[in-house]
Amino acid sequence: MFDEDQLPLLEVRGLSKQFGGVQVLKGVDLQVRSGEVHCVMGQNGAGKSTLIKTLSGVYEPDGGVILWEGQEVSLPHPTEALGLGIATMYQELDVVDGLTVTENIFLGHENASGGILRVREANALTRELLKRLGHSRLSPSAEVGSLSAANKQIVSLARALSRDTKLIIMDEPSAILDSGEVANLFRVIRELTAQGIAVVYISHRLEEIRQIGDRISVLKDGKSTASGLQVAETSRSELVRLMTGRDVENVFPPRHPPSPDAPVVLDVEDLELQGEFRKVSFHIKAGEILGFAGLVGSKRSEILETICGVRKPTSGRISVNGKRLRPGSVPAAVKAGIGLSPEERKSQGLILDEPVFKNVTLSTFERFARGGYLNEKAERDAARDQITALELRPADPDRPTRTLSGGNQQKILLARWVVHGTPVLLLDEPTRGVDVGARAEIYTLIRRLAADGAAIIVVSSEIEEVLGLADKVLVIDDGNVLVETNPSDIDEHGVLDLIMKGSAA
Amino acid sequence: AVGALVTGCTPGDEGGDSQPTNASVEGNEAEGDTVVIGFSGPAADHGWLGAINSAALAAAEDLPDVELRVAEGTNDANLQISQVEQFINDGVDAIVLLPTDGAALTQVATQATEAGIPVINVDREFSSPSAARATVLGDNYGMGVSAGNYICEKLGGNNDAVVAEIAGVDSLPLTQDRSRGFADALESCGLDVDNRVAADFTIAGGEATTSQLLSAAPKIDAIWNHDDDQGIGVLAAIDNAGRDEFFMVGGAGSANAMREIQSGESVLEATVIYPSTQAADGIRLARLIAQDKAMSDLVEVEVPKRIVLNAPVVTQENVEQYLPTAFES
Amino acid sequence: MSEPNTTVADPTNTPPGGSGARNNPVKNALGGSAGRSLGLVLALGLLFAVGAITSGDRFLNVENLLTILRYASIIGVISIGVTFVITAGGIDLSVGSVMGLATVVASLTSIQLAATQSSWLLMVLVALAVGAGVGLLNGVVIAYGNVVAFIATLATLVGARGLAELISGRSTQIVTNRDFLKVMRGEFLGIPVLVWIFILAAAVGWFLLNRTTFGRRTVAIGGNREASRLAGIKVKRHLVALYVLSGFSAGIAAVMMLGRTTAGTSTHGLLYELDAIAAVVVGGTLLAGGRGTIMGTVLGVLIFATLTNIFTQNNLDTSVQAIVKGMIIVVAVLLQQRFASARPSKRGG
Amino acid sequence: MSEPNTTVADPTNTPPGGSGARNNPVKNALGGSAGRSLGLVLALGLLFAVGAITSGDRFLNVENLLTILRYASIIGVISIGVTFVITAGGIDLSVGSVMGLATVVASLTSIQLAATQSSWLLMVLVALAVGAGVGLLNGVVIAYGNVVAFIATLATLVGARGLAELISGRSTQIVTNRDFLKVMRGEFLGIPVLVWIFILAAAVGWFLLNRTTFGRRTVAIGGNREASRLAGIKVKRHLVALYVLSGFSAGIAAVMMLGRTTAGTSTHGLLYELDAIAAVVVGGTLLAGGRGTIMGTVLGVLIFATLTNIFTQNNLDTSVQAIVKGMIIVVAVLLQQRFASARPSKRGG
Ligand SMILES: Nc1ncnc2c1ncn2[C@@H]1O[C@H](COP(=O)(O)OP(=O)(O)OP(=O)(O)O)[C@@H](O)[C@H]1O
Ligand SMILES: Nc1ncnc2c1ncn2[C@@H]1O[C@H](COP(=O)(O)OP(=O)(O)OP(=O)(O)O)[C@@H](O)[C@H]1O
Ligand SMILES: [Mg+2]
Ligand SMILES: [Mg+2]
Repeated sequence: MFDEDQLPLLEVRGLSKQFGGVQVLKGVDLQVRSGEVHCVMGQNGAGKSTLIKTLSGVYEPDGGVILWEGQEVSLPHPTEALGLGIATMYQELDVVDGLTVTENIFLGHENASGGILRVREANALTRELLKRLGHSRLSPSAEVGSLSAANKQIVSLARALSRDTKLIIMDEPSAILDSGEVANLFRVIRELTAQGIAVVYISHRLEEIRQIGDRISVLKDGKSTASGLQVAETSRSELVRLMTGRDVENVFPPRHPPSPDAPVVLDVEDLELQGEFRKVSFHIKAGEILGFAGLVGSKRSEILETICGVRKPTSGRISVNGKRLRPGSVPAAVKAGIGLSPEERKSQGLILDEPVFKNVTLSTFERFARGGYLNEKAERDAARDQITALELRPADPDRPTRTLSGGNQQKILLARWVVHGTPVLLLDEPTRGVDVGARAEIYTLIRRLAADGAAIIVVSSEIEEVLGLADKVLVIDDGNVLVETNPSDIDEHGVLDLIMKGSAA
Repeated sequence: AVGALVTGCTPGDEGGDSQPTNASVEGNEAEGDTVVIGFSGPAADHGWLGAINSAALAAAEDLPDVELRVAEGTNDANLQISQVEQFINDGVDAIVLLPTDGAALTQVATQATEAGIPVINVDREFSSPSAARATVLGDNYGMGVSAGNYICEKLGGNNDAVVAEIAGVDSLPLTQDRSRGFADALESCGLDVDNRVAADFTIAGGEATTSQLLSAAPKIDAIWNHDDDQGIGVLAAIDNAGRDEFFMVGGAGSANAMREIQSGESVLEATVIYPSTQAADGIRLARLIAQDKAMSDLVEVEVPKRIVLNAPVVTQENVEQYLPTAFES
Repeated sequence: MSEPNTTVADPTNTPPGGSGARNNPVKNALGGSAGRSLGLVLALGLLFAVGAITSGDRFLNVENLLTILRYASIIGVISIGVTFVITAGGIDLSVGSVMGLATVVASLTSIQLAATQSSWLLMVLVALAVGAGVGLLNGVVIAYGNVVAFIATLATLVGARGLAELISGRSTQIVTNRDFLKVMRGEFLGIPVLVWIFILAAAVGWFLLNRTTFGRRTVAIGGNREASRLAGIKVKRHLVALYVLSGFSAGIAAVMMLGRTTAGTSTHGLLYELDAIAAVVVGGTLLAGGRGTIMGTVLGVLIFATLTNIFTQNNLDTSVQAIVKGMIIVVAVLLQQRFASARPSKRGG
Repeated sequence: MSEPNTTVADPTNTPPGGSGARNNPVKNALGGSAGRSLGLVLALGLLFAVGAITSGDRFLNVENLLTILRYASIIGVISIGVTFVITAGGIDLSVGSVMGLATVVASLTSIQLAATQSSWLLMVLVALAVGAGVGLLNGVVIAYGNVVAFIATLATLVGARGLAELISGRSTQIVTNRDFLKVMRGEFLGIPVLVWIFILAAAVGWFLLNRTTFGRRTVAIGGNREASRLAGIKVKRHLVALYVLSGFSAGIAAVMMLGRTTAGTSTHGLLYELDAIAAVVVGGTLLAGGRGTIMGTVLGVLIFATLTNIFTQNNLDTSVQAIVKGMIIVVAVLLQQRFASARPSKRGG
C-alpha cells in the first residue's frame, strides 16, 4: 500500500478560489501519497470539483500553494497538469461525442509520428485498455455519441489510464455506474494503487468510501474540516457530521403504501419499441412508486422516454387516468400529466445559462401568464417556494444554473415537476451525484409526492436505492421485463442473479 | 470626353433665386466662389464604377473652387437616400448623384431640388425629369446599336452566323437597354443573338461565364461583350480555350481594351465607348450651375438639362484618338 | 467557450440592483438591459463625440439626428426580427431578399391598382403577407425538414431574389398610390413615420422577448433545445413562428422601403442580412442562442448608422471607410464584452 | 450514354464498416466518407443526367467537364480551407475579400517587377503570405480577443476589401509576368494546372483532416471545445492555426485567380464566402462543428459548378437560375440527410 513517512506526492495548502465575488474555496488542505486512494468528501457545493479543477489546470487558484513531489508548481492549463502526471476524470462527462472511442481516449496525446496518426496502433492499444477495464465488448471505432452515459464514463477512465500518470483524480465516477460496473472500477483502482499510482476519489456513496478508500479529507463550505483521516478509524456518523454539521439518520423514510382502492394513474400495455425493448406492461396507482432495476444499458431510459413521448413506440398503449395518450408527443404527455426528469441533466434537463427560477418553471411558465404576458414576479415566487422547500443551496432563484453544484441542479429538475403538479413523474437517476444530506431530502420528497397522490417511476443504477424507495419493482434486462416483484421479496443479490439468469436464457 | 450633345428642352425653372448671369463664355475655367458639391455613387464593385469614382475625384481636384464631399459608395438605396439627406441638411451647393436605382432616389432628389440645391443626375436616370437640374447619361441603347451595327457590317449577308452576347448585371436597366439596342441592330441585318450569358461586371465573372459559353457554343462568329472590365476575364477565358474563330466587340472602352485593339493580334477588334467620365462631367456641370455659369460652347446661357454622351465605336483605325482619355480599368 | 468562469460572470436576466428593483418590472428590465449594453452605450457616446468634434453643428442637429434615425429604421426593424431567430439559436439569411421580394409584389401594377380602388392598406397587407409567407416556408423547411437554418435561408436568399427579378421583369416599379406615400413619408409629432415604426417595433419586440411566454420559449429553445422539448415546449411549432416573425419584420421593412424610396425593386435589401446580423451580434445577442437583447440590437443598429453618417460628414475615402468600419466592429464587440464581464455578478438581495 | 457518375460512385460500393474493411484504414475511411456522401453523389449524378439529357454531347465531353472543373477549382480550394474552420465550430466570412486583397498585393507593379527580376514564385509567395497573414489576424482576434468568429471575420471582410481598393487605387492590375501565366494557365497530363491544384488541395486537406493529429484536434474542438481543453489541447493556438490555414487557402485561390483572369483587383472574390460556406455545409460538414468532410465539400463544390454549367448550356434566365439554385440547395441537403441517417449506425459489436 503506502508508506506513512514518505514525501507526499501532492500537497495543497490553504488553497482559495473565488468566482465573480463568490468565495468557493476558502483554505483547503490536502495531502496525497503515492499508492493510496484518497477520498474527498463533502456535500453538494462544498467545492470538491472546484478543488480538483485547480489541481488539473482548469482553474487557477487565487491563493495557496500546490506542491508536487515537494516542488511548488503552477498549473495554468490542463497541459501542465497532464505533463506532471495528473490525469482527471471530470464530473461532467468530458468526452467528444463526434469522435470514436479510440479518438477520445488518445485525444491530446495521439499516437502519431510527425503529426500523422497511427490509427491501427491506437486501436490496438484501446482494445487492450478496454479489455483491462473488462469492456472488450466496446468497439474502439464506435462513435462516443452513440454510447450510454456509463460507457462514456468507461471511455473517460480509459483515457486517464492511457496516459503515463502518477495521480488519477476521479470526480464521482460511480455516479452513473451500476453495482457491477463499480466493482469493476474498484478492481482497476486496486491495480493502479498496487503500481504506486495515487487515486483521488470523490463520491457521495459512503459505502464505496469504506470499500476502496485509504484516507479521507472532508470539505465543508469550501473549507477543510478534516484532512487525511484513516478510513478504517472513522465512523459513518462522524463523516456525515464533518460534511453536514448535523446528523442524518434514516436514509429511506418510511413507506406509505398506496391504498388498495387507489385509482390506476398510469397504465402501460404491451409497449414495444423495435430494437430497444419488448412487451412492457405495468400500471401504477396514485401514490405508488415503481422502481426499474437493471444494469446500465438495459433500456430503462428508453422505456421512460417512450412513455413521455420522446420516442414513438412501434406498438402498445399508454393511458393516463384511463385516457389513452397520443404516442410520440412530449407536449401531449406533459399535458396529460407526465413529467420526465432526464438522465443527463446538463444536456437534456437544464438551460445552464438561465437563472434557477426559469429552469424551475420551464414547463409551467405559461401558467404565470395572462394573454401571453408573463407575470415574472408570481413565477419567481412560485419557484422560490420550491427552492426553499427543497433546500436548494444557494437559495437564490436568480443564480445562473451553471454555477450550482450537481446535486443542486438535480433538485431543480424535481422542483420543475413539483411546481407543475404532474400526477405521473418519471425520474431517471434522480440521485445521481447527490450528497447524503440532499439524497435523504430527495427520498423524502419523492415519498411525499407519492403520498400526495403522484404515480412515480424511479430508475436507478443503485439497486439498493430502487429497493429502498419503490413499492413495486420491475427487473429489466436488455429491454425485457424479467419480473415484477415486491421490494421486500428480493435483495440486491436476487436482482443480479435474475439478470444473470435472464441473460443466460 | 463629351463626344456630342443632345440638348433637351430648356428647363421651366421659375428662376427665383437662381438668376442666370450672362456669364462670359471664356470665364468658365476662371476660379469662382468656392462651391461645395456632394457626390454619391454606387459601391465601386466593378472597374467602370471605380473609374467613375476616380475621375470624379480627379475632376474636383483640378477645380480649386470646388470642395467635393464624397459619400460611401453603396448599393443600398436606403443608405444613399440618407446620404443625400445629409447633403441637404448641410446645405451643399450642388449634388452629383449616380443612383443605385434611378426611381428609388427620385424622391430625395426632388427634395433637394425643392430645397434649392441643384441635382445633377448621372448615368442612371431618375423617374421624374423634374428631380434633376441636369442629367448626364451614357447612351446604353446606342451602345447596343453601335455594337450591333459593327457586327452587321462585318458579317453582312451571312444569316447563319452565330452571334453571342456577354451581358453585364441583368437586373440593371442599363444592361437591358444595351441588349435591346443590340438585338434591334442585329435584327436590321437579319441576325439574332444565339447565345446570351450574363456575367456580373467582374473579371472573374467574365472569365467564368465565358468559359461556360465557349463550351456551350462550339462555333461562334462574333461576340459582343458589354463591359471591358469583365472583358479582361472574357479574354482570359478565350485565350484559355484557344479559340479565335470569331471576333469580339467590347463595351465601355477601357485603356486596356484599346491597347488590345491597337495590337491587332487580339480577337477584340473594336469597343463601344461608355464614358467613365460621366460623374466628372457631372461635377463640372454642378460647379457651373452652382456658380450660375453656362457651357462655353453653347449660345444658351444656361447649362442644358440633358446631356447624352455619344457611344462611338473604337477600332484599330481610330484608337489613337481615344486611348488618351480612356480609363485604366 | 471561453474560460468557464467568464461564462458565469456573464449577465443573465436580473439587474445588479437589489430586491427593491425586482418588484418594478420595467425598471428592472431596463436596468438589466442597459447594464448589459453599457459598452454599447459608451461606444455610441464615443461616436457622437467624434461626430460632434469633427463636424460640429453639422452633425449635432435635429435634422441630422433624424437622418440617422430614418436610415437606421429600416435595417432596425429587420434586425429586431432577426434578434428573435438568433436568440433561439437559428439564423435568417433571407431577410434582405425577402424584403426585396415584398417590395416588388406589393408594388405590382395590379396590386397598386387594387389599392387605389380600395385602400393603401392593401399594399401594406400584401407586403406583410409576402414576408410572413416566405418566413413560413423557411420555418417549415427548418423545423420539419430538419435543414440547417443557415442553408435553408441561404437558399431562400438566392431563390427569393430570383423570384423578385422574375416577377418584376427586373424593372423598378414606381409607387404611385398617393395615400400610401403620404402616410409613409409623413411625420407625427415632428418625428417621421418611419422612425415611429422603428420605435414601435423595438418596443413590441422588447416586450415580446422579455415579458411574454413567446419570448421565454425563444430564449429557452436557444439555451437548450432538448431540455425545452422534454419540458413540453412545442419546439418545432415555435421555430416556425419565429421564422414567420422574422419574415414578417422583413415585410414591415418592405413597406418602409417602399415609402422611403417610392419604388419596388428586386435589388432592394442587398446584403441587409449581414448588416442585420452584425447589428444583432454587436448588440450582445449570442449567435449560439440562449441570450437575446432588443435594446442591444437597437444600439447596434444605431452605432452602424451613426458611423456611416460620420463618414459622410467627414468626407473619408470609401476604401478608408471600409477599413475603419471593420476595425470599429471588432472594437465595439471587445468593448461590449469587457463591460459585460466586468459587471458585478448579480446576486439577489 | 455512359453514366458519368460511375467513376465518382465507385468508392461507395464498399460497405460502410464491414469487419473486413476495418482492418484497412484507407479503404475504411473512404467507405465511411463516401457512404456519408451518398446523397451528394446521387445529386451530382442526377445533375449530370439532367445535363446530358438537356444538352447531350455539348455537355458530356471532356472539354466541358474540364470547364466545370476549372470553374470549380478556385472556389474549391477556398472551400477546403473553410471546411477546417467550420469543422472546428468557427466560421470565416473573410475568405473572398482576403483572396481579392491577395490578388491585388501580388500583382502590384513593384511585386511584378521584382518577380520578373527574380522568379514568378515571388508572386505566389506574396499571395500566400497575405492570405496567411490576414488569417493570423483573424485567428488572434477570435482566439485571444474572444470575438465571435462571425463578427471578427465580417469585420475582416469589410476591412480587407477596403484595403484592397486603397492599395490598388480601385484599378485593375494586369499580370504581365509570362512565366507565372505560363505555369498557371498550363496543363499537365491533359489536365489544367488549376485543376491539379484543386486535386492536390483536396488530397492534402483530406489527409490533414482524417489522418493527422491536427485534423483530429480540429474535429475535437468543434465537437466539444471544453473537453478538448481538458484533454490538454491548446485550443486557442489551434484556432489561430485554423484561421491561418483558411487564409492560406484564400491565398492559394488568389494565385489561381491571378492565373485564370490574368488580373488582380479588389473586386475579385465578391460573395465567395457564401458560395464556400454553402458548398461546405451542403457537403455535410456540420455548421455547428464536430464533423467535417473534405470529400463532401468537393462534391458540394462540384454540384454547384455543374449546376451553373447546365444553366449556361441551356441558356436559362438568371432569375430562374437563382430560384432553381435555391431549391437545389435545399433538396441536396435533404437528400444528404436522408442518406446520412439511413446509414447503419456504427456501434461496435
Ligand atoms: N464557475 C463557477 N462560477 C461561480 N460559482 C461556481 C462555479 N463553479 C462552481 N461554483 C460554485 O462553487 C460551489 C462549489 O461547487 P463544486 O462544483 O466545486 O461543488 P462540489 O463539491 O463538486 O459539489 P457536487 O458534489 O454537487 O459536485 C458551488 O456553490 C457552486 O455553485
Ligand atoms: N454493450 C454495449 N456496448 C455499447 N453500447 C452499449 C452497450 N450496452 C448498452 N449500450 C448503450 O447504452 C444505451 C442503452 O442504455 P439505456 O440508456 O437504455 O440504459 P439504461 O438502463 O437506461 O441505463 P441507465 O441506467 O444508465 O439509465 C444504448 O444507447 C447503447 O448505446
Ligand atoms: Mg462536483
Ligand atoms: Mg439510460
